[in-house]
Amino acid sequence: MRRAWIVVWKDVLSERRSKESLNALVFFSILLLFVFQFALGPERARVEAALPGLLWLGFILSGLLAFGRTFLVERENDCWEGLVLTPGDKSAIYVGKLAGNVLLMAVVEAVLLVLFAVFFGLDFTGVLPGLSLVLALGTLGLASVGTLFGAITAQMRARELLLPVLLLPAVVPILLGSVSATQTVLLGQPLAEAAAWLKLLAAADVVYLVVGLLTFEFVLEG
Amino acid sequence: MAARVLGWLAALALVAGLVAAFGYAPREAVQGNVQRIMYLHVPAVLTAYLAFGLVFLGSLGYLLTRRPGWDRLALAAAEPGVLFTGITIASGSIWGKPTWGTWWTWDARLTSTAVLFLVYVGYLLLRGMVDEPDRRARAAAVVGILGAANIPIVHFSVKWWRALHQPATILGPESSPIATPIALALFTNWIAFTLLFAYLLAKRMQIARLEDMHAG
Amino acid sequence: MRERAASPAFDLMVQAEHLRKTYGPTPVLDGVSLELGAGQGLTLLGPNGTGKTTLLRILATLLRPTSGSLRIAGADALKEPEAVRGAIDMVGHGSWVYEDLSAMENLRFWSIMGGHDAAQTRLHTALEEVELDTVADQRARTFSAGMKRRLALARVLLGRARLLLLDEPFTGLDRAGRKWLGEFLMSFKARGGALIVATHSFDAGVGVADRVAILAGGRIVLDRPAAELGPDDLRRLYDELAMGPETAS
Amino acid sequence: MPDNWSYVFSAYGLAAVVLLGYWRRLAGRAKSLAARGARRAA
Repeated sequence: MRRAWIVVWKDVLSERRSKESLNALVFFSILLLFVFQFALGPERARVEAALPGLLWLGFILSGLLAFGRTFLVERENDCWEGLVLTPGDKSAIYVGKLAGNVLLMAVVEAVLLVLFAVFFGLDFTGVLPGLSLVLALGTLGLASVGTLFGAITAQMRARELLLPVLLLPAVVPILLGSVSATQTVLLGQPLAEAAAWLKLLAAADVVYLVVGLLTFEFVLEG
Repeated sequence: MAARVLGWLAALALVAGLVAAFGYAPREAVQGNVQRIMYLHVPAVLTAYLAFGLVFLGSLGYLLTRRPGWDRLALAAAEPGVLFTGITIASGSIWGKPTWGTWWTWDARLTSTAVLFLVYVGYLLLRGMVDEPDRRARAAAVVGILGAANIPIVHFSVKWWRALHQPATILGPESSPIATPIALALFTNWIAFTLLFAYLLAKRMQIARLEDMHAG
Repeated sequence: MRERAASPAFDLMVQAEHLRKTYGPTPVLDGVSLELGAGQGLTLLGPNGTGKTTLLRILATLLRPTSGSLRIAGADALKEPEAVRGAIDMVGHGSWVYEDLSAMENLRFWSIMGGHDAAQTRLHTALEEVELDTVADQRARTFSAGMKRRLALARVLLGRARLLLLDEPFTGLDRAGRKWLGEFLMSFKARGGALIVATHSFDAGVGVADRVAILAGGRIVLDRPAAELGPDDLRRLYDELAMGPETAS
Repeated sequence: MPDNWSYVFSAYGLAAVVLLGYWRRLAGRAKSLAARGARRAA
């Protein structure tokens, strides 16, 4: 637990100083907003109808960038070796990296929501509690698989290509569940309407998390 | 040697399967002869699931023992598994054209099979990108395990997602109570496909073992 | 684990037998056997590309040999690498330094990862020892390669490693730096640590060694006590054994 | 309902082509490996 914490501390500190990922991700989100706008045209109704899908498309695309970078910092100065030689349970490193990714995604998601609210004149305040729950469940699932696959592809040639190819089909359930649940929430329906989806998301999160925890040591070995 | 025997058995069973599908099974009343695609479609998808189950087993075995044989099992099962999912999707699509009037609908079974197809194509792509055997085996095993654990999740998510938009599928055996001859023909073809898969698996593992030996 | 280490049976820190590593059909290591006791230093000489780094990485449990056996600190390093990792430290080509953390923060991170005491005073003492205390709060990005290597050695000080593996530790250091590193390694040995230094420049590497081994063509072609070898003998043997077949092939 | 034999045959044909293609590739690889093994033994 202490190890997981120090990994988060290290990554957050590095990120706060370099701001490499965060700056790029926020800028990327703004770009996405423009792309969505141009692709859908100016009609507000169309944006609103497609909103749950657009939001998650934005999250997943930014997530792909974030997950792909997670372990790149460990390649500098061979820090990766140090992590492998760390005695004890390697899943602490996975937990730390996962927490870092969830944090990063949370910031990006908040930025995207604000941008959507401002540029498309939407008001999320009323649905915020429900929306946060859906976002939390969906993000945890995405990041669980993303962190694991990011570690696998970090050591490979063509990693920019391989990560989406592996990740996107694997997280189809998360995408389906999150978009459907987000839709329910945004329509102002009670959260119970989406209970089945929330349960599916939670189950998927647990499965992905357990697989990640158990297999990470084999991935780390490089 | 065992592979050769399996090969002949598979060939025989496939002939029997074709006879059962085209000679023995009757013309279906509602759909007509186009329903005979079912004898290809359903055994293919069942075999694909069997294959991915074996990928899971091989992956798990490799991570636990680090014996290359387990990795060869995973590889040898994944390749035909992808082929069989491909056949499932193609035959489903061809079946769909005269039935629904369109090549592709986002039918639950077709969609989840397509997702699996993509997952395991990614698995094979990953394998192609790592040269070092142990590293390749470990990376592939992790993806293979997650892929298998994901199968039920994909299945349910796609099913519920479709349920929001349209009623259940007409493809597949659960659509209507099946008459005995149809069930028998399905069974014969299922046996035949399983034998064919076993043959391909044995052959592919044999090749992989030879390749490993040559690589040192 | 650590209690057992005190017993004399575990004085043998490294026991490697017939280590082979092949990439495809070509062997990088072709049957390397090696023994090293606690408190002993071994310098591993060999031209670049003869498998020194590969051997070190195998000894560090970062790489699995294709065949052979390896015991480190009495435990089977191939079957249970986790058991020996606490006893090993390594300063390889990379220094394991995070560029955006300060010297102090880097030490803190690795101490906690290694399960050691990360008290501020302890970290500071280690930095003093490697003469980095004046830049303790500066970001590692501003450090020279030599400073990063010293930071890595401070990390070694904080750990409880009983086997230290160094890959070309003398490159990029000036005369004073080499002298300082030599003293550092001697004191590590004096505390009972075992040491393996891989290098291609034997002027620098031999000083700390009790034994000198030459690796060529994936095999150890010479393994002798350093005291038996004068500098001229060594140079002659090295040219003969290591450079000869390399230039011929 | 029309019989649509062409669809049936194209589905089975496609499957046959795919499986046969894979089988032939495997056979080819096995052959070249056997040849390499024989050369090495010689």
